[in-house]
Amino acid sequence: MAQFQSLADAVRDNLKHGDTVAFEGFTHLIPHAAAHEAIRQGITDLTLIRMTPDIVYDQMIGMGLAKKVVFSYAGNPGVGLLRRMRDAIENQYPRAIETVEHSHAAMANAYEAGAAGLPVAVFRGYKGAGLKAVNPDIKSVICPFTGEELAAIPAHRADVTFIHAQKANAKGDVLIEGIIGVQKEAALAAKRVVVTVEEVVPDFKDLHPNLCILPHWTVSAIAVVPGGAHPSYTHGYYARDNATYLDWDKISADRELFTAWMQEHVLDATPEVFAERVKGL
Amino acid sequence: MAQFQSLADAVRDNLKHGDTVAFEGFTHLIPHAAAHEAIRQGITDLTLIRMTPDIVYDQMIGMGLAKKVVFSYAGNPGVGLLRRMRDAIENQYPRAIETVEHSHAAMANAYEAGAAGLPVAVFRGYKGAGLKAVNPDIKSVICPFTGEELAAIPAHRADVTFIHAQKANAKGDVLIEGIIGVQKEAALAAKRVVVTVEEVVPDFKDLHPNLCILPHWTVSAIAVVPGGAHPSYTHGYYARDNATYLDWDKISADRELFTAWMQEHVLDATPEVFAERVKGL
Amino acid sequence: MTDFTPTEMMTIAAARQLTSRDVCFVGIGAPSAACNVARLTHAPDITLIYESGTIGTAPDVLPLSIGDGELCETAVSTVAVPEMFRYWLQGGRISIGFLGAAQLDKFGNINTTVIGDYHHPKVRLPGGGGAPEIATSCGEIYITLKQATRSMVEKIDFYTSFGHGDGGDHRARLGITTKGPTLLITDLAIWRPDPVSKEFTVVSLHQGVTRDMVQETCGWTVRFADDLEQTPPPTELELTTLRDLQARTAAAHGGSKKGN
Amino acid sequence: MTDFTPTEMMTIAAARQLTSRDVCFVGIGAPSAACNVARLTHAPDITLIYESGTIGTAPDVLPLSIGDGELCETAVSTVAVPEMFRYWLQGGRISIGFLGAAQLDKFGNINTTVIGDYHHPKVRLPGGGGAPEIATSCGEIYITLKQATRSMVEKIDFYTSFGHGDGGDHRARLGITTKGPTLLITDLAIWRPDPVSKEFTVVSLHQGVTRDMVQETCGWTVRFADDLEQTPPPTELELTTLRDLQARTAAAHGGSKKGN
Repeated sequence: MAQFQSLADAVRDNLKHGDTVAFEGFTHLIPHAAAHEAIRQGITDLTLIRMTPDIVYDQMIGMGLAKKVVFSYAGNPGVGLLRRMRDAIENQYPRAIETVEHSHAAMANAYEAGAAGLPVAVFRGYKGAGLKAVNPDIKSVICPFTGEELAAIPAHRADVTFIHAQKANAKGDVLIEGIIGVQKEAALAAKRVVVTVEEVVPDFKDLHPNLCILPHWTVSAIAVVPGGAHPSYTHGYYARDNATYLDWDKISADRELFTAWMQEHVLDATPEVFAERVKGL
Repeated sequence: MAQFQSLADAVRDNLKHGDTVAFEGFTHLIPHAAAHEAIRQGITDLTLIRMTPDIVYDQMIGMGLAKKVVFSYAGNPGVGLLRRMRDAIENQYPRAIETVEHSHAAMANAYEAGAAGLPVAVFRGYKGAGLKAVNPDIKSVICPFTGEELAAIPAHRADVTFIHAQKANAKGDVLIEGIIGVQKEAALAAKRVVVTVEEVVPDFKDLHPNLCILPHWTVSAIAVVPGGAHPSYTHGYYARDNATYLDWDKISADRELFTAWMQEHVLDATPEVFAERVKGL
Repeated sequence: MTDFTPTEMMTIAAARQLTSRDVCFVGIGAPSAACNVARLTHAPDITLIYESGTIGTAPDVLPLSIGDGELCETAVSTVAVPEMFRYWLQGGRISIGFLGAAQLDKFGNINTTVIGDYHHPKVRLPGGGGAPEIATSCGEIYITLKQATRSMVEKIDFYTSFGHGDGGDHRARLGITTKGPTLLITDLAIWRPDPVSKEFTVVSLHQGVTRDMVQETCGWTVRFADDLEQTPPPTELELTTLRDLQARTAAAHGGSKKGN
Repeated sequence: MTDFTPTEMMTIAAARQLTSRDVCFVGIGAPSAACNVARLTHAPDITLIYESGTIGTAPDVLPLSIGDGELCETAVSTVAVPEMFRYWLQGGRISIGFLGAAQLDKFGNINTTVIGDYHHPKVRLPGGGGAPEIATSCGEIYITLKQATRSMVEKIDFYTSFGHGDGGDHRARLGITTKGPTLLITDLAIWRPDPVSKEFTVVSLHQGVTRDMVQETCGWTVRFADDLEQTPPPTELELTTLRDLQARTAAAHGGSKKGN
């Protein structure tokens, strides 16, 4: 049952040291504010699941929160590499991290299987691909009708999933629209779900019947954080801050610059600053 | 590429004797007009796939078009039995039909797997159920991670799928809304797709981005048939004709009454009568 | 409290078992009536799901089919049917599934498929629809049924959906992790499975019903609980709510239409 | 026709290969530019799909990421990512997939994962993203790449996505039914696989490019077609369309923002 909480309380009640957690959002609706709160609370030894770790996990990894990352594309989309994640993998800085690497198709299927309550995702994938040799989680099943060998990987079942969404209504039903990504699957695949939203509206009466909605009874906590996706974006509210993605390449390239940036913009900040950041976008 | 055609041409060009065909629509949007056209054209030896055969297949079976039916619920929803289908199974009248029986979950998964280009649908199903013993298409795969035995059935891959939808735009993109059922999956799982629509509009510019749409390049033919779902319904256009569903119980109970009804309302009719039938609904 | 029929008692007894916290997979008929009476009386926040994909519906009128338009119009969200069966049912998000039966045995196994041999049936019934997976994926199963020796039988002709099998831990032995049938509500009584044997046992008789009446309309030897209770009769509110719902429904679905 | 850069020639040569009947899975960078130039010139009805779920997009500006807002705003439909990978990519509905490469070998196998050993990499690259399944589920694969001996190598460090493997019928032997890489467009030339060996062969040199220039920037011994052609230089329309697109893009994405 959805509880309306402050972001600090929602994170504190739902994310524990050592948890397996997904902060999802495919380019759109990445829950940056929630990740910053996790960083402020210093919750560590996390297993982080995300298709594209993006800036959000580059920051968490750079701050030493992650012990393991499950992912499929470790780039800064359209810009280049994720330099804090690279530093962790190549130089074990600030700590060594374990990686479990998949393809996008595999990750999407693993969330789908998790939402579907299955232990395994079955799909046509990884044919001739090198990941099969380095990721022991990639196995196969044989189609009993055609004999075709299909890829099989474990379903994602996070302890908690964090997402950002446009709106909740007063009951706590949550609306996601635009590029909806894998958020519904990531949410339904997790034991607990925390949603940051741009705003709360009384009801969803005039919405189209087929929109992507998480009913209130599938959600653990909702925190209102206007701008909470920045520098990602919220369709209908503000645009992607592409300049910040470009800037991140420089900030993340230097350990000291990164540390200073995180101190100023995350550790010494509050969720309220996000509303300011998206003004004019 | 979607071609705009008359219903007669669309059926003639896409449905052949001996085809495997799905007329889908879950209570809502059942393509009755298209089925009537198939009956008028006397296309036989069909393998009919549908979750609930409903009145639409009761009529096709009663007219002797089907050699095989793949289904999961052979009832007149909310009313009772499908009497023409029963007569075919129990008394081989007007001809013997082969049946392949599944559960709803299995049928939905088989369409999904077909749309996904997989040979097999894998799900948790049929545990302790009798259908496993009488349907040789129900097999299993073992999860390579947990050892759990999961049900496996062949994906649906129809030669042609018929659906009814609210609208097409001038390019031939098709909009389905309301109870969307398995139509997207049934369409994407088939080699050819024929869509009857209530109307054609110039474009879909102001529609919500996440609606269920089949892009024009996934559709073979579109025929405009206002009322074409009757006595099923079209959300936003007309309501379900529940009285006709109730009446069907009597009409279908008697072979001669059925034959006379089909002669008058189907064989001697045209697609244009559907618009008349939904007036006032 | 006025007079009431056994079917009304059955529906209302079922409604009482539901709470605002429940997420119900609703079938047509008595379950639909029971769930909506609950919603309109003591369980306003109950979540009703019909397998047409409508989640959180609040129809003003009982649907004739599980896909009537009003279910979608009043739903919190309407999803595709594959999603319904994968994310919502198989995903373990339904707390209570309702099932009816053409034939039921004392362990809650259900037949709605055929009377007689499957390949040469005496009567071909509609079949399972969603039942095979409802029976195993919902947290627990409530069964509603009008008693008759024809339907409550020692041995069913076909296992459309699995209840407790041969009883005891048969579900667990098949790897099924949900509870299965935990409640049978008939027009005469409320039954619950014995904790160990899983055989349905009468725990409460509806008003005016005797043990003999239950036994005479049941095809197996009935077990009665030691502390047999009496089902409280419908309250004025319950009965009015149910009858108003049914009156609205009858008006909406109409009878035979002119023409066509 | 004005002056043009090798990268512009590469983008325009790729654009020319596309038609209004194609359904393209578009990556960021040169593929995105090529696909949109095609759409804005000779292939107005081409269907562009980005893996963020946006189907049939027509952005006015090149997206910085595959999930930029404009892709959704101009799309025919935006679907969930699992659906994108299951129904659209795996479902075999994409005719052409574009891939880039950090390392490429002469059989079209691609590495974008690591330089050096996987477990102890010299350079950890972003990885495959959608590439492993794009490479095997799309009807055919077009590769765009700026030539360099560092990137066009005899042996790649990691098989992020499979091209023709060791050449010949290697794809078929793995049960892959799609064509794989059928075209390589670099800043210097157009390459196609030999019909039998599947080794990439230069079939057309861009204007002003010599065989030596191609060989000097390629890490394997280059094969040239007997009937080597010359790529027609960009037309005024092509070049203007590309440059306008890039100017709009630069203006939209801006540079470093004040504050924050």
